Order: sequence, then structure tokens, then C-alpha cells
Amino acid sequence: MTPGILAIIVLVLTAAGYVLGRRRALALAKRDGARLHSLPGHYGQAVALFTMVPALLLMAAWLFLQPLLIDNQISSQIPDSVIPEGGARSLVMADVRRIADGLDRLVETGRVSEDALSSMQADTTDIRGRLAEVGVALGSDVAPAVFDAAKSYRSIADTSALLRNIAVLATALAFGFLALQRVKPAMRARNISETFIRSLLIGSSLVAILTTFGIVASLLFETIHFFRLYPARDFFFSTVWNPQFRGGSDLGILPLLWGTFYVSVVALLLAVPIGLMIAIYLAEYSGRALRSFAKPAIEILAGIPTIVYGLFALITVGPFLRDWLAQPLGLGTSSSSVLTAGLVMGIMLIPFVSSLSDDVINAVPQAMRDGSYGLGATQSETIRKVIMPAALPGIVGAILLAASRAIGETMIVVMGAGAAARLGLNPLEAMTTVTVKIVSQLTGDTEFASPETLVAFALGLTLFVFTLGLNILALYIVRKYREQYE
Amino acid sequence: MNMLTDAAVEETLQPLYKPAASKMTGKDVTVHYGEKQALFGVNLEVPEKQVMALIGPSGCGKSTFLRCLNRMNDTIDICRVGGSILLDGEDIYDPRIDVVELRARVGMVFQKPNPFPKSIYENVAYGPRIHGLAWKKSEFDEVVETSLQKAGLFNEVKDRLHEPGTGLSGGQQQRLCIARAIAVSPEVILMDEPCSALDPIATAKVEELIDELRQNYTIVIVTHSMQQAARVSQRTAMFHLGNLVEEGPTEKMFTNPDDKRTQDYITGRFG
Amino acid sequence: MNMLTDAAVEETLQPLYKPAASKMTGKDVTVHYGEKQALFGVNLEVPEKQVMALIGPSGCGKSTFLRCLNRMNDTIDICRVGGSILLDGEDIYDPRIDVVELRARVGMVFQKPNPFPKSIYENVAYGPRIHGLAWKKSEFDEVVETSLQKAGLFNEVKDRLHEPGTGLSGGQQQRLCIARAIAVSPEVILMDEPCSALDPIATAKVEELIDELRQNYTIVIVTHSMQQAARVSQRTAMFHLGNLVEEGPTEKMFTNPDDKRTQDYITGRFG
Amino acid sequence: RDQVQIAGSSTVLPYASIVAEAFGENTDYPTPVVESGGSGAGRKKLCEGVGENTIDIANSSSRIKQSDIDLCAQNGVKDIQEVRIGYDGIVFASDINGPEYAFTPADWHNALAAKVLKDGQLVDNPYKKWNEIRADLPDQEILAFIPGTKHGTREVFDEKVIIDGCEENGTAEALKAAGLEEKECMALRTDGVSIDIDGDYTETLARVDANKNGIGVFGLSFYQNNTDKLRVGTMGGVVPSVETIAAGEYPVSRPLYFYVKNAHLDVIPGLQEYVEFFVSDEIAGPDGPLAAYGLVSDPELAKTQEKVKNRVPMGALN
Amino acid sequence: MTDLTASSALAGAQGRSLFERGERTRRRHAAEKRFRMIGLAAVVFGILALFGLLGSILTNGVSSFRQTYVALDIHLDPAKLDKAGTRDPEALRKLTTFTYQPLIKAAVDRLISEKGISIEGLGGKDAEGIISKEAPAELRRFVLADPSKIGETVRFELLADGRIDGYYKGRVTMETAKLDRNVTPEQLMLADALKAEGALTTRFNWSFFTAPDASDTRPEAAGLGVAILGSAYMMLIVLCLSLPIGVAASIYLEEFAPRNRLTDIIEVNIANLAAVPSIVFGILGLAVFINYAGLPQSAPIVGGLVLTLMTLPTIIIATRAALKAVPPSIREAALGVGASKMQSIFHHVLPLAAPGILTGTIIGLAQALGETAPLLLIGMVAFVREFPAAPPGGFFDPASALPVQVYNWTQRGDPAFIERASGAIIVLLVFLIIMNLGAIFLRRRFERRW
Ligand SMILES: Nc1ncnc2c1ncn2[C@@H]1O[C@H](COP(=O)(O)OP(=O)(O)OP(=O)(O)O)[C@@H](O)[C@H]1O
Ligand SMILES: Nc1ncnc2c1ncn2[C@@H]1O[C@H](COP(=O)(O)OP(=O)(O)OP(=O)(O)O)[C@@H](O)[C@H]1O
Ligand SMILES: [Mg+2]
Ligand SMILES: [Mg+2]
Ligand SMILES: O=P([O-])([O-])[O-]
Repeated sequence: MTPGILAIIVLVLTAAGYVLGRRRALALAKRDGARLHSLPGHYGQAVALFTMVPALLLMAAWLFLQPLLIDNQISSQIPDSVIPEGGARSLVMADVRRIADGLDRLVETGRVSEDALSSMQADTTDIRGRLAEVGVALGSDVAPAVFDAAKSYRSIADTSALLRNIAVLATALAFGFLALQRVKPAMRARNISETFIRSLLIGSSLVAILTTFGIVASLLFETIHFFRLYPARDFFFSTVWNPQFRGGSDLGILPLLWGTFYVSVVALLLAVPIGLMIAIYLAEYSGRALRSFAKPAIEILAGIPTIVYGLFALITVGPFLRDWLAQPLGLGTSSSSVLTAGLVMGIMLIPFVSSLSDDVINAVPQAMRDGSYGLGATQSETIRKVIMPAALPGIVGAILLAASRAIGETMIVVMGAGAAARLGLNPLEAMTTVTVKIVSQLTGDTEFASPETLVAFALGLTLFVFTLGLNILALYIVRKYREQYE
Repeated sequence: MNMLTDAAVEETLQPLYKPAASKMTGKDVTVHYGEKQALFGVNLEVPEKQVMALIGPSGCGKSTFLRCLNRMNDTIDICRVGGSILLDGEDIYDPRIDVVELRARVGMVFQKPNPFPKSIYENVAYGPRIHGLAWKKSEFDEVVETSLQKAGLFNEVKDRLHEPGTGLSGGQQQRLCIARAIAVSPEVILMDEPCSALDPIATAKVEELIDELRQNYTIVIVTHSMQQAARVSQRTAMFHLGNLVEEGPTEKMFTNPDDKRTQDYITGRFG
Repeated sequence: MNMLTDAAVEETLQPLYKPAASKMTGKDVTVHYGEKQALFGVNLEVPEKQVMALIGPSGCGKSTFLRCLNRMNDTIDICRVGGSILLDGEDIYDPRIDVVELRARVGMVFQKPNPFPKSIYENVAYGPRIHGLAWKKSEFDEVVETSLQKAGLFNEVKDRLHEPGTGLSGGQQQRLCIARAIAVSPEVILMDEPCSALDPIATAKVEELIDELRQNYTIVIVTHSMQQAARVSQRTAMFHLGNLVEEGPTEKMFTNPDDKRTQDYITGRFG
Repeated sequence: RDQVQIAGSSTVLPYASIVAEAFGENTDYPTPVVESGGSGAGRKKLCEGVGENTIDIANSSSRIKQSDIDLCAQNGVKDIQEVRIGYDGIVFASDINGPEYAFTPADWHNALAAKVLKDGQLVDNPYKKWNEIRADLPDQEILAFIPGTKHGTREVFDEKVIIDGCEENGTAEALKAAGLEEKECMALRTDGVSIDIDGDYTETLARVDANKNGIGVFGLSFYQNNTDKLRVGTMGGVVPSVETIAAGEYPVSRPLYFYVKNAHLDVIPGLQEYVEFFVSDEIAGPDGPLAAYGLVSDPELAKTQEKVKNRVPMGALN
Repeated sequence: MTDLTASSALAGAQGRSLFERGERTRRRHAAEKRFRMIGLAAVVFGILALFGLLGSILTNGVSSFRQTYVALDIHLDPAKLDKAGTRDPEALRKLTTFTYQPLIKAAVDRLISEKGISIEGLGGKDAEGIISKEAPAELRRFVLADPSKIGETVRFELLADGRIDGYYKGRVTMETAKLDRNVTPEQLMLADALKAEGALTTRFNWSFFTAPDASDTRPEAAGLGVAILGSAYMMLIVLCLSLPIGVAASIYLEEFAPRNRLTDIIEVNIANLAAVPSIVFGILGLAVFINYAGLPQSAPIVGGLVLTLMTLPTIIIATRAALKAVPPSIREAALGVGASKMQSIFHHVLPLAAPGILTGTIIGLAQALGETAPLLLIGMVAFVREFPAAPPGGFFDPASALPVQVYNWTQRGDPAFIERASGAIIVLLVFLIIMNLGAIFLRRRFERRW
């Protein structure tokens, strides 16, 4: 029985638990005429939960611990002699697992019977060849000690799997039965299922935390590696970004951070006012027809692949700005510029601001508007002085989201702003952002273990810390100026 | 301007019974909310510098009529108003009319207290600010203080003027809303059950205030309390199922109504 | 169960004046909203199967005390309750207490009408549904109809039971909220100025209803209307600035109060 | 897993996908999956270990590095075959309606380097127009779109054009005389005349389209697909083409490779067949589809075929 | 002072006709009008930007929905295909597509001579060059499926070469053909002649939606089949994971979590995740899902998980804002009738917050649908021609995705791929619209003011 089938059986038991629990609660209520503490469905849920949760937890724990324990045991069987020079025990163990897995498949596909397998010997059979038949890749031929280890790995794993199945099913049945016995009108069934839901909710919010840990962890290792190869001082304080293939690169983050900041600010300067005005217009002025058309239509802007925006920046906006703005003003001849990327990205960000703000504005109670109109305020006064402050926290959230998106955008910047890392004030010159360089250094032709590639991780981590700071600042601001209605 | 003086003269001569010059006039006012008709051809004159009370059972259209008087109904999409309503002889539903100016002249206090999510001070200063009635900080301080005092709230909140208005108790909130309306010194003040959330002491203060305001302002008040109507109003109008049943001097309405329904409603009253 | 019968016996013997067995008891109840203290050691017994009125000027803490009785204050983060409140001798602030069960037994009607943005029918059926008081459609129909009828709303809305409850007029909304509370047949009903948005006829209906409910339920009502307090309650408690000034049989409170402040408040009354 | 998995260079990707497609339709094996993601990343993936969820082949537009080999060894990937599939020509092309260009590496160095030798002096690059560098170049403003530093092409450009040019026009000596390193040769000017392209050749093409006086650096195959839009410049008098590069006349080209994990050869169905198919004459030969698409066929293809058949792992890097 | 303010108000408004407007009122109205106009202008700008972008995509891309075909009678010559005459499938399988090319050449030559077309300067390889390089594969598939057809003459509708197709879409002209290495003006003339004879037609291109990607040499054969499936699988995973997890997390944070340092950290943390560049999620996915958890490369399951993590912050932020906006009185009402907190949230608060949640979902999914960068690192930016199996097994098969196809195609040398990339963007947008229509419909149902 594979874990999948086991899980399905547990789920079937769970369903049965639900039905029985519910039925029992109903029966009790009728017989005693007692008022149930909770709805019958809650009793069903409680029984179902007791059936499912301990069993699945046990199963998860088992699945997690079993390989560790078995590995430990098998690993001690392997003599040092079969461990190749410079190799590690863990590599051999990986081989053992792979072989055991392959043997399983051999048996499953009927190529080898269980008996034949037990008499199979590494020095007489071409194990590598046999396993290749079932698509298990081995790096080299199999040493007898390793093969024996694999065989005992299999038998231990089999026993363990059997024990696991029994234990899990017994747990499910026992807990389910106990829970069913405990079903009484006074049982706080709803609290049980609500506690469970609550822990699910908590679990979900932990996903975000885990993601952060995952990100930091997956960046940190290579970042440390990078700083071993490249001085941190130069990375953080050098104003030159100039990677080279032959080493001796200048990898200063400052011009990239500046570019990120500059492009994002330009984008937000376009997106925030326009987005807010759209939100206001749709929420407060427009008729239902326009609103129900315009809102989803504008949301499409967020869904157009950024490469389209990139091409738009490259082919249309860039040359236009160059010919009509940069050259007449003598500010340069570059067709890719901060302004190009910023403006085009701003368009993409409009729906982030407009849609979310529109929802928040719409949620401000009508009584607020009435109060203001009743005093003779015009609609715009009402909006600016009453509705906006009331909706402020949500709007700040929307802007933050847009800013976040601006910082993380790649394609538009590559095509619109160019790839030149530069510290400058002229918005009509090419610049580039941290994100762009993360992508290009990571997907480039340089060897992985060189600072030129690893710098991508350091850039990612720095940006992460940097935006974290910005977010803390934003939270502080929102806290300070929030105004609660009702 | 003539009308104004005339009205003033008339009122001093005959303080009650005889209708004063009308400040606002509703002619054949009908209101639909979508399909549903809420008012059926109401004809009503609101006398100048008097208090008119609108009474009637719940859902009969009092609030609806009141909201027509300063076009608050404009904000409800499905609401359609027919007939005409005149303010000083000018039709307020004329397309050339400026609703904003209208509402500055015809202020409103609502049934549910709805302070803005701002400080108490800002709540009151809001009207004067948008209408440009005050410029300097001192002027604002002045108008905020007087308005709060008139609404009988000043002493309770004087130490927390800069805390949010939403943190007040229900009654305090409603008085704040009254203060807010007074702060723009409108000509007509519409009040939709302004005291329904107030305790007797505060109610008394507001009623006193209404009496005081009557010197300069025209007031229309919706109320469920017959006592209140009797106490504060000079004229009373009785609504029923979207119709104006009867209108007349308050005293007469409460003692000798023409309509059977008014009679029933009033005698069916308690306390 | 003993207590219950005892109380019933007592009540039939001495319908007024002598306090019945207490259903709920507040001991040294203090409430803080953050820094601000709103109640200062209130000791109050709510007699079983009677109506108790809480009166006092606006902002004195009536609503706050009422909300303590079914722990609605739990929902306000900054609110801290001290002392203890007993329901049938059990401390409702005991950590082992199930707040939900408490609130099913101690229902509440709020000052501002707050119908759910659902149909009228669903508004009323919601309570019975979550408490499993009805199962079949017919049972729901039944409970919805009786509850609406008891709240004096049924005739007005019977044709639009499936339209949104938020489309009703203010008064209708409040009556809907009362119907919603009644639908779960609680033991104690807390009402925070339930009639402040109702017209006299509806008020009379609700007062009748309260009187009727008193047979089976314990009722605590906050009101600004002395008349209402006098009409519906058997006992009255007077609050002032967060303190319980005085508590006693309504008749005595209104004719011969012990405390000077009560005297002042009551005689300062109008109508 | 039943299909071959390949990752790596975006330069090799078009060729690899042509082969994969042909392999899929001519054999019973499923079409291999060819990822792009850069040579460096591809080699890293190759060296992640042996097993089903690691890739079989890494395409690379440059030779594997020692650090990669070390990583492989560390992860138990011992035998790797190096397969050279041909050469990638790098061409300099401008808008089709513009003038003809006949370059030398020295011209390019003069045009793009930060410091150049002018009248025997090392100066900050003063040139604005091509004809200031050499009178017979067109009277056009200098504007070059060169591959960004992420691209392997840039390495070749630096080596075969800029550094060679640097030596050709004497700047290298002057630099050395001034006590500067050879590296200074590669320092390019930053006044917006030389523009790095981090994207791909389509982006370069779009930029040339938007800047009619711009000159872009392209792969030969890309140019061959766009001969109606681009005019190619000669280098040292040689017109770039599959033939001139194969003959070694045109200087700017580089070998392309893929690396095969030998441990997978017997276990991933179709892997050995794919490798042999790739280097077969029908595919990689001078008349095959790869050459038709612009890959310069390897003159030593037969040797490669032999090595592939015998699964000869690569030796140490030299 | 009271009187002063009162009288200034009097001076301002009282007694004057409503038809006259004071100076200040006029200014206020001007401001109002300006504000409104700015709002309208913003909406118009947004919509124009959309239409501009859509317009350029459409004009570039619709042509990819049509394709040029050539009808050819091909003699499946036994002399070439089956010299032994055994029709042995094993032997036939050994024949490569190179064997079939001459059959096509013969058929084209015969067609030309039959129709009496003579074009001056038509080179030896030019005639067969108007047929796609996909054609031999098609023939081979046909023969392998039914070896008995060998010896017969069968009519095939073969794809025309990309340049010929481009000629009928305006991409290629006689002028450019002169310069173009891959097509000659004579070939175009031949195509015109065939068109006149009815052998060459341009018609709707179903295979664009069903065929897998093709290599750089045959843009005319490239389709979106694998990409559409891959995107659909990924979106399914993203929707099924990110919506419940996101909403659950938001509910916990907004309704249950105590307000303290820890929740502040979580809050900032989520906002910060939204700012993490998408490629970093790719790094995470590679490290966690592929290297650590051992999930396969290039598989929709990994793509789906990575995009889920990327979408979560957007959904959480939007959902929290929506939950915050639900008035407390609704919660109180539910609690007051004895609903538990959980019930009050699930029965009342969530439905009211639904519009905001759906907005967040729409934006989040839109973003996920169009994202390429994280897929780059987990191996989905790839040339994939095999279709993934049906779910759930297919979640683990290699697949491509729509934005990946766009990204890949825009990088290819042959300009025919630009048109196809625009076509793919259209499909992606249609995909997006279909996906969002449901959400938009639901949002409109839930949307109301109270
Ligand atoms: N926004 C609205 N949409 C639809 N119908 C409405 C709306 N507002 C009020 N109505 C209906 O119009 C009628 C009149 O309502 P109105 O609020 O004027 O009554 P009222 O006399 O003020 O009642 P109350 O004393 O309860 O406030 C009622 O039947 C009510 O249901
Ligand atoms: N959520 C809250 N936060 C802070 N202070 C509050 C809050 N609710 C009430 N208060 C304060 O507590 C005090 C008592 O308020 P409460 O609402 O209990 O008064 P009340 O007697 O019900 O008044 P009313 O008759 O006006 O409703 C008031 O001063 C009020 O400002
Ligand atoms: Mg009303
Ligand atoms: Mg209160
Ligand atoms: O993708 P490349 O490694 O060939 O630049």
C-alpha cells in the first residue's frame, strides 16, 4: 500500500466518521429532546477530525522519520572501503536508495521475481544494466556491499511500511471510535472544529513566513559564498557596476539601487495619480455601465505580459521620447531611458492602484458621503476631504503593492531603460535596476561559482532587506495616519 | 428681499396659527425608489423662521420628503423626484440650480449619527472650511467652540477636541453632527430625528437650541415623539403611506385634527 | 432548575417592588477603554423575568454596561473588563465559558440598526440556523413569521421577505433587528435604545412585546425616554459618569428616588 | 522519466531544438525537452548530481570551466563528454538602407574603447563619427549595440574584436608603456555610444530599427534570417558566411558545445541515440539543417562522431 | 464673533437667488469640474492605453490565426520508400524524413508542369522551398500510420513555408524577397501562380491552438497546444492553492491574530514578499521544490507552486484590505445573535469582502499567468513538443506555458515568430479574460454599499 492509497483510506474513514457523528448527534438530540450544543454537522466534523488528523499526523511523521532512521541503520552497514576517494557516505547512501528503488521497480514490472532477487548477487549480475531497463540511472557499477545494503534497505523499508500502515489505520479507527463515543449533546463540537479551522488559518499565515525563510535561506548560502569571493565593502559602496568575463569585475550595487529607485519613482508618479483618479471616478462619478466595463478592462492592463510592455517601450515610447524630448532639450540621444521604462511601467501599474483603491473607496459607508453632502460639500470636496482619509490605509496598501511590483519588474526595464548601470540624475539616460541584473547575471554565460553569477544572490538578498526597510517605514506611516470610520 | 421682510413682519404680527410666508414649498412632490413609489403628490409649505415637524408612522416617507428639500436624494441612484420644490420661490430642481449652494443654505442632520473619521475639531471645522467661512486658525477655533456649545457638547469634549469623533458615544456623536451642521449657518436646517439617540438633558438642550435657531433659521424636523413635535414646532405635517394627510398649526393638529388618521395616530400615542 | 421555579413563584406572589431572584449579577464591574475608565465598580442585580431599565445621561456608560452582560465588549481590543458578572450564578468572564453559548442565551439589539446585507428572511432565519433551532423550510418559515410578527414588522414586509434588509427604512430596520434577536429565543435580551428609531405605533408594539416577553425572558433595556422606562420596566438603574447612582423598583425611582442626582435627572425631564 | 532533458545556452537553443524536433519525428523516442537559461546555469544543473531529476545534457556557448568540473566531481558526476557541435559566427550589421561598412578590429577598438591612441597620445575617446576614425568609413555617427556582459558573445567580442583591435592599432603597447594593464583595453566608453544589450538579438534588431545609424552585433544565423533588414559589415575585408568562417577567414566566431552526463547514457531512453543523431552528417554536416540555419559546421565532425560512439569522456581542461 | 461668522455666511449665501452663484461657489464648481474631468481623463487614459496596447497586439497577431496551405498530390513512391516491397513497419520506421523530401519535390514539380506554370529564374530548390519543412514529417507520420498507402497518390494539404505565408500577410514583399536569403521573388511568383490555380489557399489556422511548438526553421508549424495546457495546469494549481491559503491567512491576521509585535512582523513580511522580484521565487522554487523535494524539472506542478507563492502576497494584501473595510457593526450583529466569531466571519464578513478578495485574485492570477522569470529557473522556459498527460499525472510532465512561448518566440530569428508571439499574447489575454470573467461576475454579485 503506497502512502497515497493509505491517505485515501484515511479520508474514506474520515467521511464515514462525519456521517456517523452527525447521525449520532441527531439521534441523541431526538431521543433526549436535549438541545445540542452545536449543529449536528459540527459533531460530524469533530468525529471526522479526530479520525483524520492524528492519523495523518502520524503518517507524516512516519514518512519523515522513516528514511532518516533507515538511513542511519543501513549506513552503518556500509564498510568504509566502498566509499570512493573524495566521495561521501551520503553519496553512497543515495546510490543505495536509488538501487533499492530500482529493485522495487524491477519487481513491480515483473522483470524479476522476489525470489530471484534475493539470490541475485552484485558480482554475478549486471545490476546497473538491469536497473537501466526500468529507467533508474546509476553513476557506476554496483559494489557487492552496496548491493547488499540496498537489499536490506528494501526489507527494512518493507517492514516499516507495513508497520506504518497498521499504525496509521489503527490510529484513525481508535480516535474516530473514541470521538464517536464522546458525542453527547453537551460536547462542544463546534469549538473543536473551529479550533481546527483556526489552526488551519494560522498554518496558512505561516506559509508567508516559511516563504520568507525559504527565500532568505536559498539566497543566504550563495550570498555568503559570494562575499568570500568578493569584498562586501566594494559591493555595498562601490559606484561602478562592470562585470567582466575574465574576473576583476566591479560589482557595486549603488548604481543598480539608484536605478531601481529612480525607475520606480517615475512609474509611481504616473501610476498613483492616474490610478487613484480612475478609482475615484469609477467609484464615485461613473455610472454602473461604465464602471462595470472600465474596471475589468483596466485590470487587463495588469495581465498583459510584461514583454508586450517591453516591446512597446522599445519600439514606440523610447524613440518618441528621444526625438521629442531628449534631443530637443539636449538631454541625450538614448532611446532607452529611465523615463521610458518608468512611464511604460506606470501604465502597467495603474490597475494595481485603481482596482484595489476602488474597492476600498467603495467600502466607505454611504453615511460618510451623506454627511458631507448635507453640509453643502461638492462631490470632489467630499472625496478629497472625507472619503480619501477614510480609505487611506487601503490606498497605501495598494500603492505599496504597485511599488513592490515596480521594484520587481524585469522585462520593461531591460527593454525600456537599457542595461547600463549608471548613477545619474538625467531621466533621459539609460539606467538599469537590481532585478534586471539579478536575471541577467543568473542566466548568463559566466560560470556559476564565479562572483559574476553569485552576485545575483547578493543582489537579491540586499534588495530583500532594502524593501523590508521600506515596508516597515510604510507600516509606521499608515499606523500614524490611519482614520477609522464607524 | 421683499419677501423676506414681509415674512418677518407677518411673523411678528401673528406668531402662530396663521401660516407665515413660506420659505420652501413642495408642489405635487412624488418620489420613486426604482419601481416603488414612496411619496404620492405631496403639497406642503414650510413657513419661514418657524419650526415645522413632520410626523407619521415609520416608513411613511418623512425622511424621503425631508431629503427632497435639499436634494440629498440625488445621491440615491434609483431615486426619482417629480413635482417641484421651491426655496424662496426658486425651483430647487431646476437644472440651473447649484446643489452645493442649495445644501449650504439648507443644511441637514441625519437619523444615524455619521461623524467623519476625523478629529472632533475637524468634524465641525469641515463645513466652514469648504465654504470659506473662516480663514484663520482663531476663526476656526471660534466657530468650532460656538457650534459645539450650541449643540451642548462643548464641555464634554473640550479636552479631547483633537481625538477622533468616532470615539464618542452615540448621543455625543449625534450632537457632534448637529454642531457640524450649525457651523455653516444655513437658512434652513433639516433634522431627521436628531434626538433619537439623545438623552433627555441633551434633547432639552437641542430643543432649546432649535427654539433659539428659529429666530434666524427655518427648521424642518422629523420626529417620532409627539411631545417633541408639540414642544418645538409651530406647524406640524402628518404623513401616512407616502401621502400628506394633513398639515396645520401644531396646536390645532394636536387638539383638533381634521383627519381621522391624524386623530388615530395622535391618540394612539403613549406618554 | 430550582432557582427557576423559585423565581417564578416569587414573581407571581409579588409581581413588583420586591426584587425577584437575580438572573444576572454584576459585581464591582469596572471597564476601561484603553486609558479611559468608563465604568467604576458597578454592582447591579438583574432580576429574573422582569424588565430592567438603565437610564442616565448620554455617555454615562449604559451601553458599556449592557455590552458587558453578553461580553460584546470582547470585540473591542482596547476594552478591559474588571470585576465579575454572573449569569445564573456562573461567572460569564470565566475562561471556561463559551462566549457563543453565552450570547445565544443573552441576545442583543443594538442602538444603530445593523441588519445583515441579506434578505429580510435570511436576517431572521440566521440565528435559528446557526443554533440548529429549525431544520425544515417550514420550520424556518414559521420562526421567521412569528419573529417578524412579534416585532410588529410582518405585515409591512410580508411581500418582500426576500428583498434585502438594508433597503428598509430606519425604523423598519431596527424592528428587523429585534425580530432577529427574538428568533433565537434567548433567556436574556439586551436592548440598547431599541426604540430610538421607531415611531410611536411601532414603539408601542415593541413595548407590548417586551411586556409579553417578560413572561419568559429577562430583559435589560437602555432608554432615554423616562416614559418608556416607566412604562416597560419593573426596576430601573440610574447611571452617571460611569457610576451606578441608584437602583430600585421603577415606581419608587420615579416617585421617590434616594439620590439627588436621580431626582435632578428625572425632574429635568420633558414630556 | 522517458524523455531526454537538456538545459543551457540560449545561443545553442535554436540548434538543439532543430535537432530535438527532427529526433522526435524520426525515432520512436519522445522529443527531448530543451531548456534555455544560460550556459552557466545549464552547466550548474548538469553538475547537480546523477539521477532522474537531473538533466542529461548541458548546452554551452563556451567551454566548461574548471569550477564546473569540480562541482560535478563533488556531486558524483564523474564522466562527462564534451561535444563540439560547430561554430557560431558573430557579425556586425546595420540598417539595410544605411551605408556599407568595412571594419577592422582596430576600428572597433577606436570606436568603443574608453581610451584610445590618437596622434600618438592616449586620450579619452574623442571620436563621434566613423569617418573620424578612418576616412574611408562612412560619415555616420558611432552608435553600437553590443551584447551585455551576461552573454558569451560579449566575451568573444571582447577577445576577438576589442583586444585584437587594441593590439592592432597600438593602443595596447601605449597602455603597457603607461604602466596600465592589458585589461584597460577592454574598458569601453560610457558616454552612450556603446550600448549593452541584455536581451537577445531581436532586441538588438529593434534598436537598430529605431536608430538607423546604429550598428548591432548579431549571431550569423540571426542575420541570415533577416537579410532583408540588415546590411552586414565586413571584418578585415571578409564577408561573414558559413563558408568563410569554416575556412577560418572570418575572425569573429566561437565554438559551441554540449556536455553529456555519461552515467545517464544507458538509463535515459534515447540519450545515446540523440547524441549520435545530433553529430551525424545528416544533421550537423555542411549540408544539414543546422548549417542551413547558420551554424558553421565543424570540420572535425568525423572525429566527434567517433568520440561520441565510444563515449569518450573529456579529459582535463587545457 | 458668532454673529460675524453667521453674517459672513449670510453675505455668502443667504437671501441670494439660487440661480446666482457666488465667486467662491464658482471656483468650487470649477474645481469640481476639473476634478471630475481629471478623473474622466484618467479613465480615458487607462482605457486608451489598453486599447492602444491591445490594438497593436491585435494588428500584429491576428494574422497568426490564418495560415497558408498548399494542396499537393503526392505519389508515395514504393521505389523510394519500400524497395523490398514488404511494407515492414520496422523497416519503414528506419526511414527518416530526409527520404520523404524528394517525394515532395517531385509532387511540386509535377504540379507546376501540369498547371503549365513557367517562371523565369526559378532555381532548382526554389520550387520545393515553398513547402514547409514540416511536410516530410507529416508524410512520414501518414505512411507509418498506414503502410498500405504506399504506392498510391494521396492529396495532402501541406503548410506553405513561413515566408510564403508571410507574403500573403504583408510581411514579405517582392522588394524584401530580393534581399532575403530565405526566399526569392520567383518563389513568390510561383506562389501567386499556384494561388491563381487554387492550389494555394490561406485559411483559419486551428493547429495554432493545438500543435506543439516547432523549431526555428518552421515558424509556420509552431502552435500553442503544449503551452495552453501547461498554463491551464499551472493556473489550476495556483487558483486552488493561493486563493484558500491567501484568504485563510488574511482571516487569521485580520480577525484573530492578537495585535502585537509578531503580527506586525508577519504583516511587514507579507508586504515585503510582494516586492520580491519574481525571479527570486524561481531561485526559491529551484532550491526547495526541485533540489530539496525532488520534484521534476520543467513540470507544471513546480511552476504552479512557485507562482502560488508569488501570488499569495497580492491576494493576502487585497483580502486584508477588503476585510478591514467591512463595518464592525456587521460583525457585532452576528455575534449578538450568538454566532461564533468563526461563523460571523464566514457567514457575513467574507461575503462582504468578496469583491476585494476577487480583485486581488484577478490581479494576482493575471500576474501569475503572464510571468516568465521564475519559470526560467525551474526549467519551464523550454522547447517542449510532447503534450503533458491528463491531470493529476500530467502535473508532473514537462510542459511549457503561454508567456514562455511568447518569450521564446520573440527571441527567435525568423520574423514570422514575431507575428506568432503576438498571436500567443492574444490567446493569453483571451485565457486571462475567460479566467477573470467568472471572478468579475462574482464580484458584481457581491458588490454593494451599505
Ligand atoms: N434607498 C431606498 N431604496 C428603496 N426604498 C427605500 C429607500 N429608502 C427608503 N425606501 C422606502 O421608502 C419608504 C419611505 O421611507 P422613509 O425612509 O422616507 O420612511 P420614514 O418615514 O423616514 O420612516 P422612519 O420613521 O422609519 O425613518 C419606505 O417604505 C422605505 O422602505
Ligand atoms: N469603543 C470605544 N472606545 C473608546 N471610548 C469609548 C468607546 N465606546 C464608548 N466609549 C466612551 O465610554 C463612555 C461611555 O460610553 P457609552 O457608549 O457606554 O455611553 P452611553 O451611556 O451608552 O451613551 P449614549 O446614551 O449616548 O449611548 C463614553 O465617554 C464614551 O466616549
Ligand atoms: Mg426616516
Ligand atoms: Mg449608548
Ligand atoms: O545563453 P548563452 O549562455 O549562450 O549566452
